[in-house]
Order: sequence, then structure tokens, then C-alpha cells
Amino acid sequence: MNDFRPVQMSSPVLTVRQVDAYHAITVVAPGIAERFRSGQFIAVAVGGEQSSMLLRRAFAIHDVKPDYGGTVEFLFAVRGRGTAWLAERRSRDLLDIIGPLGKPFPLPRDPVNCVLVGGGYGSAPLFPLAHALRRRGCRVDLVLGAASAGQVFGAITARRVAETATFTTDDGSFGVRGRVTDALGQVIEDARSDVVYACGPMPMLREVTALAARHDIPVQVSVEETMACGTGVCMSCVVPVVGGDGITRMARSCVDGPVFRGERVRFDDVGTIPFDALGAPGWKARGDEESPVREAG
Amino acid sequence: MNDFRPVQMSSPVLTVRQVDAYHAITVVAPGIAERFRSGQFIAVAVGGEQSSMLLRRAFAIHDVKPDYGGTVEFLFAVRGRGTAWLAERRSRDLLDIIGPLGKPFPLPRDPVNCVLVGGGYGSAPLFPLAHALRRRGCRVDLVLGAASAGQVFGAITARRVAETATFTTDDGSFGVRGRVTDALGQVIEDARSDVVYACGPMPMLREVTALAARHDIPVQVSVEETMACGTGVCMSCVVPVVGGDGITRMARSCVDGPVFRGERVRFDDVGTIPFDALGAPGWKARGDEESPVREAG
Amino acid sequence: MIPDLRVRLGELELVNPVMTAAGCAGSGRELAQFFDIARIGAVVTKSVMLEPRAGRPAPRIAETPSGMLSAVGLQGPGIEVFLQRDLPWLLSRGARAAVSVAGGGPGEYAELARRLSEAPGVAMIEVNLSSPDLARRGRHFAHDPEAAARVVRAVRAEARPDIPVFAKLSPDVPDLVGLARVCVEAGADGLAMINTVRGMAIDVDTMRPAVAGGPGGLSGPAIRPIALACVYEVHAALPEVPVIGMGGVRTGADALEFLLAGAGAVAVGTAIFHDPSACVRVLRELEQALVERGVERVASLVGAAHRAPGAAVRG
Amino acid sequence: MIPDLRVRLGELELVNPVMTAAGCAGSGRELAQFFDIARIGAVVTKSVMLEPRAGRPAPRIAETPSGMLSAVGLQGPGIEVFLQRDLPWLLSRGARAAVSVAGGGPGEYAELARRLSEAPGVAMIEVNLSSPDLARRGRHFAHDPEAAARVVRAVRAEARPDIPVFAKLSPDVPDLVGLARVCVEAGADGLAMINTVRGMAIDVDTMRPAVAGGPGGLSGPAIRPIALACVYEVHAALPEVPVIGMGGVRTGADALEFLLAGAGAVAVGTAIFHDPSACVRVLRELEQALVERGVERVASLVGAAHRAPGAAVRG
Ligand SMILES: Cc1cc2nc3c(=O)[nH]c(=O)nc-3n(C[C@H](O)[C@H](O)[C@H](O)COP(=O)(O)OP(=O)(O)OC[C@H]3O[C@@H](n4cnc5c(N)ncnc54)[C@H](O)[C@@H]3O)c2cc1C
Ligand SMILES: Cc1cc2nc3c(=O)[nH]c(=O)nc-3n(C[C@H](O)[C@H](O)[C@H](O)COP(=O)(O)OP(=O)(O)OC[C@H]3O[C@@H](n4cnc5c(N)ncnc54)[C@H](O)[C@@H]3O)c2cc1C
Ligand SMILES: Cc1cc2nc3c(=O)[nH]c(=O)nc-3n(C[C@H](O)[C@H](O)[C@H](O)COP(=O)(O)O)c2cc1C
Ligand SMILES: Cc1cc2nc3c(=O)[nH]c(=O)nc-3n(C[C@H](O)[C@H](O)[C@H](O)COP(=O)(O)O)c2cc1C
Ligand code: FES
Ligand code: FES
Repeated sequence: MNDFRPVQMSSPVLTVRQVDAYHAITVVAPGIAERFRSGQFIAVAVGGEQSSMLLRRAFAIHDVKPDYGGTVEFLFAVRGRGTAWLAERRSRDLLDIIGPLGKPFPLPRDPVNCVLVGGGYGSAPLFPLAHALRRRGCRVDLVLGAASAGQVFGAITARRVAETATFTTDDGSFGVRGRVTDALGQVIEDARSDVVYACGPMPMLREVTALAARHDIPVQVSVEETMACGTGVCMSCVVPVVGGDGITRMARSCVDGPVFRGERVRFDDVGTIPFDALGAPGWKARGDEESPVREAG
Repeated sequence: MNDFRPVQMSSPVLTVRQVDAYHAITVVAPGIAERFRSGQFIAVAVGGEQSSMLLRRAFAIHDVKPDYGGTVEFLFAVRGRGTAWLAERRSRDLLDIIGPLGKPFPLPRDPVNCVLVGGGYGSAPLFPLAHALRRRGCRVDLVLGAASAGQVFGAITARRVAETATFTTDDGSFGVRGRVTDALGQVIEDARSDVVYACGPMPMLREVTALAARHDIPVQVSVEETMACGTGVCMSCVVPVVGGDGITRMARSCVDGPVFRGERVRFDDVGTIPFDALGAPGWKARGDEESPVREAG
Repeated sequence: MIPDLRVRLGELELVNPVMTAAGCAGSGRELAQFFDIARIGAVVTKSVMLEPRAGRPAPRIAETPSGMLSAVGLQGPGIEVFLQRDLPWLLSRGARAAVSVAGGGPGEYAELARRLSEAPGVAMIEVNLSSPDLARRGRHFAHDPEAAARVVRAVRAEARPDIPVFAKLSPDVPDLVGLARVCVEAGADGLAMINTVRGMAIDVDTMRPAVAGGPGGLSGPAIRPIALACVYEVHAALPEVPVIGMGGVRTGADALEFLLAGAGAVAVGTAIFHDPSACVRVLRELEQALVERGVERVASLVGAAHRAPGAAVRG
Repeated sequence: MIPDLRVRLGELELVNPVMTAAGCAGSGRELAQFFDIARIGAVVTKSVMLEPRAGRPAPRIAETPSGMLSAVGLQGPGIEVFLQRDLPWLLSRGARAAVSVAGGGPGEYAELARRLSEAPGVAMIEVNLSSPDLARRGRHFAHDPEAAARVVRAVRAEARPDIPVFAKLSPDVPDLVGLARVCVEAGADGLAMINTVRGMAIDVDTMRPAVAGGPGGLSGPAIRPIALACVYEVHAALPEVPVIGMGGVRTGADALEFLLAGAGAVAVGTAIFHDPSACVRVLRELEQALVERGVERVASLVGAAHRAPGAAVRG
């Protein structure tokens, strides 16, 4: 595991670009680039040395390149204070970055048919995944959705890396009007998909998971819960996840995820402590003797 | 007074230069440049929008120029967090600045002989003062001191604007070894000075004031006390100053100063509340009936 | 749509909910250089005492992360000069003048209330209970509900009935809700909270306390979460009691947080030191936030964070 | 000159005065990816309870100016797993393991102390008194000196005599010095302070509390002045009692402030979330600060801010 452990670095910004509704920052970060596997993310400190913002911001790694010893690209929408600050960076500024973080997407051993589903900036980690799958001989189909045209990310690249690329927008301004799940069923059938990979907002992941279940194929989801550290120490990013033993634990999405098997995530209980979760109030009464030797995470 | 009221502006940085041990920043700030009179200062916000540093930093205005509608230059030594941040600014960055602040140096009506004494960056406001005095036909002599050569500011300019320029350093690395007060007496005699202007650390101001008294000439001092706002609202920058009525008040150096008549400042009591100051503990007992109608500031 | 910014805190009606915090706006003149002080809800003065007061020795302040420590010691001119010079000036500029008072015992507070009641134009009296109680070796009145009640009662008894009296509370008390209740029972028409939080900084070069005398009061955005918890808690316990919320308000969104927590109005303190126009900027940003959210009346938001999730805010 | 960084807090001897704060260092493994955890004075674990615990629902945290609010709710695996898995791992890495404990009543605390005393290698037990007292409708033990004393006595009675017991105090108590005294009288070998400060934030979009459930604990540099005042005050009153200082330590200078205020060691909490190497960086910066000041022994600085101005620090 030592080879994969994350590194913290002060990375010079190479470029800052505007890509549709997103900003894309490329930094020089050899240690992160070389360790990266698709699905992993970085945690970025924001606001400089005397910043009033203590918490790191998590961004999926969208691309790594070998230039300058290794570069890492991420893209983001301006949302609050930290992303506003990031959007103002210029080349040569330094960013304090930790990565790569989190569990990557598991790759199939065999060359199977994969459909990758992304919502908004959730598309970002799917591009390196698509490349990795293609290298293994997998068929890749993409379904990318967003609220409207500007937020659909990477349409051109999508058409290049994927066998088929389907786009949906809530307002119909680009591709099919509707949600990714409105298009996904058809794609699964047409492409005879063997597995689904999805990244995007929780409600989308829940629906994608349900849909995969209906098609009886496995689904890997990359979840997004509020994060503060990204390294597993703050316990802020928990989601209820069912373990191999059938027990639900409050799992940290930064280290136990962000990628989980879809059917293991209790989407309906996100934002709660399910009554039957390990260590939930009243939990003890239920299973006093079975002495659980594993915890959440 | 309305014409002289300070303005707050977001000023683009024009240049950042290293001048000996100091950094010099020039900003475009027309409103401040046009109102400026020598001895006044600016208060600069540091750290950007999400800064953890709330308090403004005060800097003497060192130069104003008519370019770009009006530019303002200040120079500073890196000392703590805020000045460290300032030293990293680049041209086109914006600085949030308020100015001009404080009472300027009073100028003599007649063309008299003036000696200007500066310690360290305390020299900065003396250059615009020298120009103003010269415009009124005054003779100007300069005595500039510092710990060592690198901190003596503006030696070349000093020789140009002043009749004579004397330099002292504590370590003798430039000019006369010793303190400004070791050289000042001679200058006063040689130049037949009629008035002294001084800016620098409190102990220097105290000695200059004592020396001026011995030569029986008036002295104007620009004091430096910790400031938080620069605009007179926080009450942090007080020094004990004797009023025209003989009563000592805790005067705010940002609005009642920073320029005071030297003999009015109770240098020995700086950092205390003198027992006879207006409103000092026990003060009431002393002068109950005289009902003072003025306060500090 | 132009949102209706008027608020009503009991008998205190304000054109909008943004005011200055006591002791952070000088005499009003300093700020009037930067904006028209008649535009904000009220100008709260620094705490006025009977006699002039020199305050504490320098250094009086130190910067801390997103905050500052201060120990000014209520430097001020005394009620005489205040009534002759500062109050008339505020009124001449069209400002609503809320006067903060501080004293060494109930008698002094009462005397101040009497003097202020004789003057025209005082919109509100704010009773600073964090002043040292001379009868109890300098402990703050706020530390002892009995003593606080005596002070509030004394002020309420002497103040003209049409002048609302607000009790200003410190968060550093054993039981804030209890203290709030006691003050209301003693006649306070409303509460202002919070005063500064006890804190300290040490100068690592001199190795001595950074503020002369040791501890000081912590203010600024750093304490906003503490202030919000206080306002939320008191509003939950005493929903009918008007509260002026303060502690770290810097932006319109911050002001909104306080309104949602239950404050009927907000005061801006330390942020003024950073930005002398902070009050009008906060007001502008607050108005903008209401427009963005389609809220027609700012008053409808007061305490909304206590309502059930999803409960609509009445426009 | 290489400064001597060893410190002694009563019976607790540490190679240097920097440790992790309870609940901010995961199981130790997460941080070991970034630095050798044997290099710091001690690793303080998150508060261990008897049973596994799921904690509080998300969102559990919110960012505030120079701070954060959290309500994690002591999520953890329970003492069983801790003893089987986490403690041996820490010891295998050469870390000094200080174990924080939390329970619903004195009995649970006692049981935890007993279990920990049977295991080898526990360097210290830290008693988290900010855990809800089940017998008193969830009020923190720290709110009631009697209850706190019972817990400390129970732990001290059950813990092996050679394991020092530190009581961890919350600043949100009526009388901190009084509580400190009570804990020491009940057998605490030292004090750890401060735990988080009660606070709140409101999401101005959802108009609901930003942390699920409402109030949370405020931590980070924002609270450092509050923490320093607590340490200073307690050290002034009880100069012989060892104190572990914490609350917003981010740099070596911050650590120095705590030492000068009277802490014999410091713990780094929230700063770890920002910088996983914070503890070793703080240690390095502290060492550098000592070199710059010509201080030979860090221990000589403890409480120096209380000494008369100009009094020399014994090297
Ligand atoms: C694994 C992962 C990958 C992500 N990848 C991307 C990406 O590629 N592009 C992108 O635009 N966004 C991504 N996000 C969301 C991104 O982290 C947030 O948009 C960002 O943190 C918001 O920061 P802010 O300063 O603008 O907002 P603020 O509201 O100021 O943030 C305050 C705090 O809340 C946390 N926070 C707020 N929103 C989120 C969120 N949605 N998810 C997690 N933490 C949040 C921040 O990390 C910070 O600690 C990802 C989130 C996760 C968990
Ligand atoms: C009227 C006036 C004019 C000045 N002119 C100059 C100048 O031309 N060049 C220059 O280099 N310095 C000048 N100073 C000093 C300058 O303000 C401080 O060096 C600077 O504020 C230190 O900021 P910092 O962030 O580095 O230090 P920090 O220690 O981080 O500052 C913390 C707080 O303390 C205040 N503070 C700290 N030191 C001083 C000080 N010496 N005087 C006033 N406030 C202080 C800061 O304003 C800030 O509010 C002047 C000070 C005054 C009062
Ligand atoms: C320098 C300074 C002076 C203050 N003076 C007073 C005062 O005279 N009376 C009072 O009731 N509160 C006083 N306060 C407290 C403020 O009114 C306010 O309650 C507190 O600072 C929190 O708000 P803020 O974070 O916006 O500053 C003062 C605060 C500061 C920082
Ligand atoms: C996320 C989080 C979890 C914490 N968990 C615990 C805990 O389990 N036990 C405990 O005694 N203190 C706990 N604390 C309090 C810290 O140990 C520390 O006392 C406090 O955060 C102040 O230090 P800081 O500002 O450096 O974080 C926790 C704090 C945070 C922020
Ligand atoms: S973000 Fe801190 S534990 Fe996951
Ligand atoms: S610096 Fe604020 S009153 Fe002078």
C-alpha cells in the first residue's frame, strides 16, 4: 500500500482555462500524477497562507499527463468562497494539494462492455476511466447529463473516447431533454453493457443504481458527501454503506470511497444514521452477542 | 473639511520594487493622491477577500505622482503576516486602501530653515514634506538614521532635495556611527534651523524633542502607535498628549495625529494612562468642578 | 421587487435592520466621512459613562485569526459632553441614535437613563452589562443575574417610557438563557447579544500578553458561530423577545444568518474597522440576498431557521 | 544549538511537547502516510467508548471564519476493536499512545480505564468530560463539577497507578478554574484544555442549521484566543498542575503561545485537517523558534508569560 499513499505538495499552476461552465486548472504534481488511478481525487487548500478557510476542497482528477514530470488537471464550478478563490489563480501561483486520494474505480479483468454515466462535473473522472477501460479492451459508452448545455462537460472528447456518447439536459438545450436515467436504459440495451460506472449527485446515483439493478448488472458509483480533510481524519464525509457481512456502517467517503458498489450505498438513508447501522442509538440491544470486530471504515 | 475627507478605494498595483531593505509599492489611487498632504498615511487591507487578517496596516505616503490620474507610493519593511503578504503583490493586483488619513505636517508660513529627522522607514514621509517646504522657499536639511546601511532609506534622493543630508547608522556601516540625535545638534547649529520635523520610533522622537527643546526651537513629530483601523473608530492607537488647556488626553494617533507638537506628547508615559490624564482612574477627585467639555480626540 | 426592509423590535421600529455595534463607530462623525449615517437602522454609540474616562493603556488590541482582541476600557467623554456634542450632532444628521450606557452600579446607570430621557431624540438605550460592577470587585454585572436585574430595573425605571431599553449580554455567563429571562423580567424590552468573548494572545517576542493587562475581548468573524448559537438558543427559549444580534457580521449573508437564527436586527462591529462602509455594504448585500431568494419582507425571515424544514418563509 | 524538547507533565514524560488532539488524528494510520508518528510527543486517540458508535448524521461539519463547526458524535469502533486493532498498531509504530475515553456515566468510564490498564503501552488516559451525561438528560459532565469529579475519581481508581490521567475540559462552563480544581482534587494528574466551543452556523440557502441537529463544536484558530485565556487563567490559579493546551494550534508560534501561557505540552487538532503533517511541522517550527530566541530547553518557557516583564527565561 505504501506505493499508493497520497502525497502533499506545493504545486505550481501551469494553466487555468475556462471550459464551458467550468474552470480547468492544470498543476505540476509529479508524485500525484504517477500514483493516480481513475476515480481518485485531490484535496486542495484554498485562500493562501493567511486564509480564513481551513478546509480542503475535493476535486476529481480529470486528466494526468507526463509533461513536466507529471501534471494533474481538475475542473470545477464556482460554488462558494473556495472555488471563487481558485477561479482567480494564475499560472505560476502555487497550490497546496494532497493526492491521489480515495479508492479508484475497480477495473474489470476482462474486456467487457462498460457504460459510464456522469452528471455535471461528475463527468470529470469518467474520462480517465474511459481511457483505462479502453486500454483493457473494454467497450465504453458514455451518458453525460447536466442542467443545461453549458454544464455538459467534454462533449467532443466524449465522442472520441467512447463507442457512443449520449447527452441529456434538463432543459433540452443540448442532446436529449431529460435526465441521464431517461437515456441510460436504452444505452445499456443497445450496448449490451455488462457494468455501469456513475459519478454525479446522490439522487442521480440512486436512480442509476436502481436502473442497473433492473438490468441486473453491477454498478460502481462515486459519491459526493461534504468533505473537510479528504484524508480520513475528520469523519465528516460519512455515508451509510452495507458491508460484505450485511452490517451497515457509516463509511468515510474519502478513504472507504468515494467509489462504492452502488447496491451497497443506502441512498435513501443518506443524511441519517439508519437505526440498524453499527453503533446507531439503540443498536446494542439488537446484536449484543455478535461482537462486531470491524467498524465503519 | 469635506474636501479632505479620506476615500476608500480598490487600487490597482502599478509597480512593486525592492528599495534597499524595503519594498515599495505604487498604486493608482487618484482620489488619495489629489487630497494628500505630507505627513498623511494610508491604511491597507491585507490578505484578500477571505483573509484571516482583519486589521488594516498603516503606511506613510512616500510619494504621489500625477500619472494615471494620480498614483501613491508607500514603502515598508516585512515585519509580520500582513507585510509578508504585501511583499508578494504583483502589478495589476488590487489593494483595498483608505487615505489620506491623519493630520499632515503643519507647514510654516514663512520661508524658514527646517531640519527633517527620520529613523528607518520613518524617513518615508519626510520626502514629500521636503518638497513641500522647498516649494515654500524653506531651507531643508535632512538627518536620516537607521540600524545599518540597508535600512537608511533614500540617500540619493535625500542629497538632491536637501541642502545637506546627514546619515547615521547604529553600526557605522553608512554615514556617521551613532544615532540621529548624535548628529542633529550640529546640523541645527550649522543650518540655523528654525524648526524640526521628525518621524521614527518613539524613543527617537523623545530624544529629538528633548534636543529641540534644548535648542529652543519647535518640533513636529509623527508618532507610531499600534493601529487597527486608521479611521478613528477603534480607539487602539492612543498616546497621552497634553492639550492647549494643559489637560492630558489619550489622543488617537490616527486622527488627532500622527503629527503632534513634540512637547505635547508625554513620551515617558506612552503605554500607560498617566494618573492626571482626563478620565484616568482617580481623575475625578482632582478636578470635579471644572467640568471638562472636551475629551481625548 | 424592492424588499421591505423595515423591522420592528417591540416598540423599536427601524427603517432597516442594520446598525452599528456599541463602541465600534466612534462618535458617528468618523463614519459619516464614508457614508450617510441616516441610511442605516440606527447608530449605537459607544458605552457612555457619567464621567470622562481615559480607558486602558496601549497596546489595546491584537489581531487574531479572523478576529481581534481588544481592551479599550470604555474610553469616552462622559455623559455631559455626549449630550452637548455627540448626540445633537447625530440627530442633526438624521441618524437614529441608540445610546449604550455603562456604569459602576445601578445608581450610575439610573442617572444615565435619567439624563438621556431629558434629551430629545434617543431612540433606544442599550444597557452594557459587561461593565465591571464596582460593588463586586469588578465582576461583570452579566455574571450575576441579580446584579444584572438591578441594573436593568434601575434603567427601566428612570428611562422615559417611550424609550425602549435593551440589555446587552455577554456570552461568558453560566446560563445565558437564564440571564436573558431575568433581564426581560426586570423590564428589558429586548436583548442585544453578544458582547465580546473573553480571550487572550501572547506576543511570542516579548513573551508577554499582547494586550496590556492580559485578557481582552475577542470579536470579529471568529466569534460569529458562538454569537449565532447564543441568539438561536435565546430565541428558542424566548421567541417573543426582540433580539439585536451581533458578533462577527461582515457581509449581508452573515446578517441573514443572524436574522434566521432569531435576531430582529443586526449590529456590525469589528468589520467597521476593516471597512468603514461595512454597515451600508451589509445592508446592500442583505437586500440583494432577499431579492435573490424572492423574499419580500425581511421581517418574515426572523427566526426562520427554527421552523420545520421546508416550511415556507412568508413573503 | 539543538534545543532540548523534552517535557514533563507530572509523571508523563514526553520526547517533545507536540501531540495530536483527540478525535483529529483518525486511528493514526491515516497520518502515518504523511509522517512518522513516533516523532511526535504522543498520539491522542479519538475518544473511545465501550461500544461501537455510529455518530451523528451528515452534514457533520461546516466551515466558519478561521474555524470549523463539527458534530461527529464520537463515531468509533468501541473499546474491543480499539484494543485488538488500533492500539497494537500504534505501539507497533513506536508511537506513544494516549487514549481518550468517553462514556455515559462513571461506570462506563471506569470500565474503559480498567480495560486500558490491562493492555500494555497506554501512555496516558485523557478523560473527555464533554460527553453527554446519560443520567442528567445529556448535559455534559463538565457542566456539573460533581458529576465531573465522579467520573475522574472512577477513572483514577480503575486506571493502573502508573498511567497518568488527564481531565479534558470544555470552556463552556460556569467556572473553569473551579472545575479544574475539582478534577485535580478528584485525582486528575493533569488537565487538557480546551475542547470545542459551542457554536452554530446557518445555511443561508436552505435556511436551516448548517450542521445537522443545530449546534456544533467550534474549533480551529478562531478559538485560539479563548483557549489561551483558559490555559493562562488555570495556570495562574493552579501553577503546579500540568496542562496540555489546545485550541487552534496551527504553527510553531501558536504552540509557543500556549507554552508561555502555562501549557506543558500542546495538541494539534483541526489544523491536521488542513495539513496532515501539521504536528511535525509545528514541532519543527517550534524548535526553530527556540533556536532564534536562544532558548535551550523548551520546558523553561512553560508559563513564562506569567513572570514579571523582563524576567529572563532560564535557558
Ligand atoms: C470526491 C469528490 C470529488 C469532487 N469533484 C469535483 C469536481 O471535479 N469538480 C467540482 O466542481 N466539484 C467537485 N466536488 C465538489 C467540490 O468539492 C465542491 O464544489 C467544493 O468543495 C465547494 O467548495 P466552495 O469553497 O466553493 O464551497 P464552500 O461551501 O465554501 O465549501 C465549504 C466546505 O464544504 C465542503 N463542500 C461544499 N460543497 C461540497 C460538495 N459538493 N462536496 C464535497 N464537499 C463540499 C468544502 O470542501 C469545504 O470544506 C467533488 C466533491 C467530492 C467529495
Ligand atoms: C502612521 C503610521 C505610519 C507607518 N508608516 C510605515 C511605513 O511607511 N513603512 C513601514 O514599513 N511601516 C510603517 N508603519 C508601521 C506599519 O504599520 C507596521 O509595520 C505594519 O502594520 C506591520 O504589519 P504586519 O502585518 O507586518 O505585522 P503584524 O504584527 O501582523 O500586525 C498586526 C497588527 O498590528 C498593527 N501593527 C503592528 N506593528 C505596528 C506598528 N509598528 N505600527 C502600527 N501598527 C502596527 C498592524 O497594523 C496590525 O493591525 C507605520 C505605522 C503607523 C502607525
Ligand atoms: C474596540 C471595541 C470596543 C467596544 N466597545 C463597546 C462598548 O463600548 N460597549 C459595548 O456594549 N460593547 C462594546 N464592544 C462590543 C461590540 O459592540 C460587539 O458586541 C462585539 O464586538 C461583537 O461584535 P463584532 O464581532 O461585530 O465586533 C466593543 C468591541 C470592540 C471590538
Ligand atoms: C472533528 C473533531 C472531532 C473531535 N473529537 C474529539 C474526541 O473524540 N474527543 C475529545 O476529547 N475531543 C475531540 N475533539 C476536540 C479536539 O480534541 C480539540 O479539543 C478541539 O478541536 C480544539 O482544538 P483544535 O482547535 O486544534 O481543533 C474533536 C474536534 C474535532 C474538530
Ligand atoms: S473528509 Fe475528512 S474523513 Fe473524509
Ligand atoms: S487606529 Fe483605530 S482609532 Fe486609531
